[in-house]
Amino acid sequence: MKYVTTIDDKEFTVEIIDERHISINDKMMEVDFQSISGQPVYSMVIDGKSYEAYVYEGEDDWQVLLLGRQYPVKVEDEREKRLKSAAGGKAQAGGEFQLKSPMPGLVVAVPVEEGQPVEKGQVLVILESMKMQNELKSPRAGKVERIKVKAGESVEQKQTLLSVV
Amino acid sequence: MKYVTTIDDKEFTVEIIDERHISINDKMMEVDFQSISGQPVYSMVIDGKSYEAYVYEGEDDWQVLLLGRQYPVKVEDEREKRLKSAAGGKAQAGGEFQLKSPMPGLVVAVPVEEGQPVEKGQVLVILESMKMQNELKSPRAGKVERIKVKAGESVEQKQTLLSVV
Amino acid sequence: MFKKILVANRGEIAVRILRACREFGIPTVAIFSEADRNALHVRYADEAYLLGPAPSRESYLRADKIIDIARKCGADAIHPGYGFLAEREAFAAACMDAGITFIGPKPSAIAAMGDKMTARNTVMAASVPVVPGTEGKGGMTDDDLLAFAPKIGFPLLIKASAGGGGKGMREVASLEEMPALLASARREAESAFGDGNVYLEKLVEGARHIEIQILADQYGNAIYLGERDCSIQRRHQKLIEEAPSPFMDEELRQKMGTVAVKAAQSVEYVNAGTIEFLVDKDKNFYFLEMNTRLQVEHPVTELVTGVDIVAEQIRIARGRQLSYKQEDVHLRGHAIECRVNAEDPYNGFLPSTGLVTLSIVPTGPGVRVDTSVYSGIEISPFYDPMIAKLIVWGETRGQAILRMRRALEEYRIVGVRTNIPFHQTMMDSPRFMGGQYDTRFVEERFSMPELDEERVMHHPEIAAAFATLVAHHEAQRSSEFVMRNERDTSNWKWVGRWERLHR
Amino acid sequence: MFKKILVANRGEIAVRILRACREFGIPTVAIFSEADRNALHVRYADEAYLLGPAPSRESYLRADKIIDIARKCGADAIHPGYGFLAEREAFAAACMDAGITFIGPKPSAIAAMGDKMTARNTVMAASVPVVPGTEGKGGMTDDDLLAFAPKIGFPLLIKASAGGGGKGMREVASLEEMPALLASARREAESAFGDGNVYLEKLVEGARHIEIQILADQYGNAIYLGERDCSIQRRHQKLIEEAPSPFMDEELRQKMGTVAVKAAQSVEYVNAGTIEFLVDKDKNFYFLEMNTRLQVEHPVTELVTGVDIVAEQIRIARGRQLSYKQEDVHLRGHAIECRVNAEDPYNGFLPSTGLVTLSIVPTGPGVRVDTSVYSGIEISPFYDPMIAKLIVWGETRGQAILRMRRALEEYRIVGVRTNIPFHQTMMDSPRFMGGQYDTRFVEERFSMPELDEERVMHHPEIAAAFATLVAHHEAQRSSEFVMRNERDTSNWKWVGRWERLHR
Repeated sequence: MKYVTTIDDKEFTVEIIDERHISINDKMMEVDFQSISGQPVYSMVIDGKSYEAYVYEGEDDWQVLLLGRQYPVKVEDEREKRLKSAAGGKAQAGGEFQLKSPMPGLVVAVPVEEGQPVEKGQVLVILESMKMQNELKSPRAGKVERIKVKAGESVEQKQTLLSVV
Repeated sequence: MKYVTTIDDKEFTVEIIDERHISINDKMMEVDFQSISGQPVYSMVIDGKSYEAYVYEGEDDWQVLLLGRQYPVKVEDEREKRLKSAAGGKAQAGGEFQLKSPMPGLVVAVPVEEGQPVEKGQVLVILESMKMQNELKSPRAGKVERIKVKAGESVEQKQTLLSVV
Repeated sequence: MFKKILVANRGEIAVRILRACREFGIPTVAIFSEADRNALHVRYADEAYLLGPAPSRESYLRADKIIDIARKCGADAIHPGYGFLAEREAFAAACMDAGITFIGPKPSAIAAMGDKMTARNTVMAASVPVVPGTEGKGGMTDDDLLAFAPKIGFPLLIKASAGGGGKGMREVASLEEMPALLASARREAESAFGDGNVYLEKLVEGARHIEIQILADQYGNAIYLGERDCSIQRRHQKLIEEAPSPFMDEELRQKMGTVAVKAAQSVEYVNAGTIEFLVDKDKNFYFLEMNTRLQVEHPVTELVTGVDIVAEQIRIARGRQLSYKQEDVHLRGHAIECRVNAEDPYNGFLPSTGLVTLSIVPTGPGVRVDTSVYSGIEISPFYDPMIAKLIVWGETRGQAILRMRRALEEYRIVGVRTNIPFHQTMMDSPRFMGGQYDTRFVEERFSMPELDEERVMHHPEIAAAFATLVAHHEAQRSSEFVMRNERDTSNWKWVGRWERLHR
Repeated sequence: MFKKILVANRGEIAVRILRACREFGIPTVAIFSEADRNALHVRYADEAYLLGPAPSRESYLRADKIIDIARKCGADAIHPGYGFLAEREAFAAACMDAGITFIGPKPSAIAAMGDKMTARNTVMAASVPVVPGTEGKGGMTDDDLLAFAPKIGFPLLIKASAGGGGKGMREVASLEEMPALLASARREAESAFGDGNVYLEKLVEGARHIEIQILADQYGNAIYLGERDCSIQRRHQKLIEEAPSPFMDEELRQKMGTVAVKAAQSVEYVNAGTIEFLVDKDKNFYFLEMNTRLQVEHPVTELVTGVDIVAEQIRIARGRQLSYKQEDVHLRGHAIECRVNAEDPYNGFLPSTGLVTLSIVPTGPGVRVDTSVYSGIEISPFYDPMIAKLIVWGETRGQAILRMRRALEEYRIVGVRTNIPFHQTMMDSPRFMGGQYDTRFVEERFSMPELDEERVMHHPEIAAAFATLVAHHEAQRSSEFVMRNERDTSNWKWVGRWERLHR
């Protein structure tokens, strides 16, 4: 099984050869890969080097926390990737951004209105959790739409609060 | 639901009234009972006192390890117990004792033979595990039968080694 | 000794206090909210009573209920920990009225030091230097504060009168932005302390936050246990503390220690307390406030002095003389504390909640962990995000930093995100290693390297291998879900066992 | 410093050594058997290499493979830990031949002290008192030993020449039972050390086992770090160690310390080592043996002296002078270690193996845990049953005992049975509290109270409630299994969540 794995603009071709071997950019390596306690913490002994990392699944990538550093990693099946790029590359660039609540909490304020243009970094919602007020900011410029909460409401984790289009 | 619970020769009538209440010997108590991390370690707050115990299932009893002391506890459904004692009491006293391996290991020696009479405390099997030689002794006097292992064999945990009748 | 001590708190500090009581052989009482039934403090106490629903106002801030529980169960002393009711004069007074010993200072001392403005006036009268600010009586209106601000000059700080820990604190660069910041500071102060009063203070630039730990008994004996450097802060929340301060010398230590004892004596202080100072680069120091309670970061002082501060608090409250004289206090080695918060350093330090499915704490020589977290506990959104304190001791500051690095790398928490990578980055930072930092360091000169534009990756191919192997495995599992029968023949032996166990 | 250190061991001691290396910033190499892939030492090392199948002879005792791995990966030093190859002269010599530093004494010192009989002759020549026994050259036959035994007198001990830790040791009350005991001792010695040679020794009655920790550098400097009392033993296995010994006074300490240094110097000893003595009730002491390696119980000495013994071992091996002079060594406070073994104290201390599904270690002030166990690790039957060392420090012996009690009560391990209840009982025992014990105490005067005929139950009704609630719940679950649909409406909310999580 062959994958194209990307970190920032670095691309690696990773092939899973068998249970004990992978190749990275055609360099064959011996690998012993284990989950720790059935959790998303993994121990990997690769060509004699011992590493351990948390691997979290993101929206469309993986976050690998390794030796105190976090790496955003995109993994694509090589065949799929080839098909996709043949079909015209990135489809959803610049789509709708849905602001989801990163944690359960209480909405303190929604200092924007529907239809209002916002800058990148502008505060969209103030959420109180763990006794702290947390500002949720817009990741890009755009226009606010579909505000689904108001001040005083409790929200669940991952609940959609509003959209920026 | 009513139970007759016995520790040594002390008998307690324990009634499970609802999720929050039990009675012990007709004394009503408020109880909040929780498993810790889904493990056989339990936290019980009973009339304001906080206790924690390991509860292990034995062959025909429960072993409760509480504040550094272990209690062998027998729990019987009151109705069943009544029926059983009406039917004539203890049925299996003095039955066959099956010596089971308490751990995986290597049989070093079986210093008894089939048909041989043994005393209580006499060594039946010597088993090596964790670099220690462990003597498995007879819990009562009787006669050895059905020896199923010999020196040099590896055994699994709970594997039956021999019987004393 | 006391017959029974009620610990009016939760989390790691409740556990810390319960341990001290147990080590005295004193029976203990825990209190808990509905969110905390499985918390370690409930499990470790001899008795435990439910207070009410999760929000603090309905549970840990219910002074009336707590005193009622203490009375009913026969507790003759209450330890308040930090936060919640620890610095409420009324609570200390109510304990006294109920005939229960409050393990802390007298209500009058709490009152004098608890209102930051009164505190400043009191210590000024004892000729302790203070930071310029609104020194009037409490309860100034927004209009008053806006009028006074230009006299102090910008930048300045809005601070909660009842506060601490950076809650309700705002930095103000200009008069224009001040009204909005006043409103949000009051809102946060109201929510955290039940008191929306705020005051203003000059912002000392390039300052270090250095505090002196005090112990005082009922017989007028008072000593200082050296200093703690708490300059590594973010949004005025302390994140890393160390003792001794790499900035300090013995002469300054003695000078500040003596002034701190004087400040404590100005309010006839009894029990453990901390005098916080700002120290500028020329080693001028200004009284900031006094915390009339046990401090989060007390362990670093314990590790370098050998004094068990909580045990000493209990002895003092019982009417004993101090176990130590000033000349018995010697600093040995170096200690560092990292506050482990359930916050994601890669996502604006937003709080993270959830079920902790695995917790492996670092152990071994020179490592202490004060925590209330274990595999299987839920981190709820109701309370402070600090879930553990990782504290190390070393013969030298260098050894302590190296030890902290290995301990941070060993620490495993799954289920919530933590700021451990922040601490790892800090321990690798040349400025931290050199002791070259002030209270603005984190915000002005520090960032997570991954979030830099020009980031340098150390092990990209290893990260790629991890992600690919996990992704591959997940894909295999999905397809196995379709071809169910083949599941048990999966190559990936690491899937099987744990799942079978918990099936 | 060293470029890379290979740790030729497993379990908690491998972890201990890896931590010391990491705190020096030295890269590390672990080795592991097929049973240990998920062990902590594999996870914590920078590199890790498979040795072979689980049995020690095919893995951790494979000196050839280990040296080969060290060569290939560029390790310039090997730390052997304790057990396995730590006291094999040939291994130390092979390291030297391969140009790799053996972190320990010279092969000649291992040889001199490693064979117990040579050791006795050597120290006797340096006028160190010894216990009477078979002082001839090694390899005596059963016939020789049986002939010699009556000259020593009964009771006596059979001991493994290559041994330590009570393995291959047997106590003999009479000549009649001696042949059978010789056979079983040789068998156990052969299995544990690959060497079935044994010797005889007079059994000193009413004796305490007190040992002196030594450090010596390559320049003839040697110091002692005080004593450890290791008299609490069962089947000649140490279970609890403390420092200082409650039996000791400063005069005896200096006397034994000086003799211990002399014994070490008699073999030109370099690095850390321990001289074991038997001390009778009149404070006469006899040399027992020298352990030419790091000792299991070294942490109690670390806690009372502040010396990091493993770090010092590495420095010495690197050719540094000792960091301490004798006059720098001061004992401060008291430390106790409990060895946590996977053994069931209610079932003849039989070893217990299995998957550890939960491990919650005690933490907080004064507590150190050296362990290789975490939630999710498998305890296999192949190695030593010791899975953790719980070590506490207190200002006084009394405080240390109280702290140990609270730490033992906090410790949770599910999946294997442990001897923690044994330690709890011991900490409550008046004789232990009074320091009134000898090496026979556990076997002759101590038993688990539950196994007594006249047992006293402290909380029978609470135990009854626990068992009944669990039994009731299990019964409910079985019936729910039949009435499947009702499962999710179970009253027992504690069933649900964890299961959903791991489904």
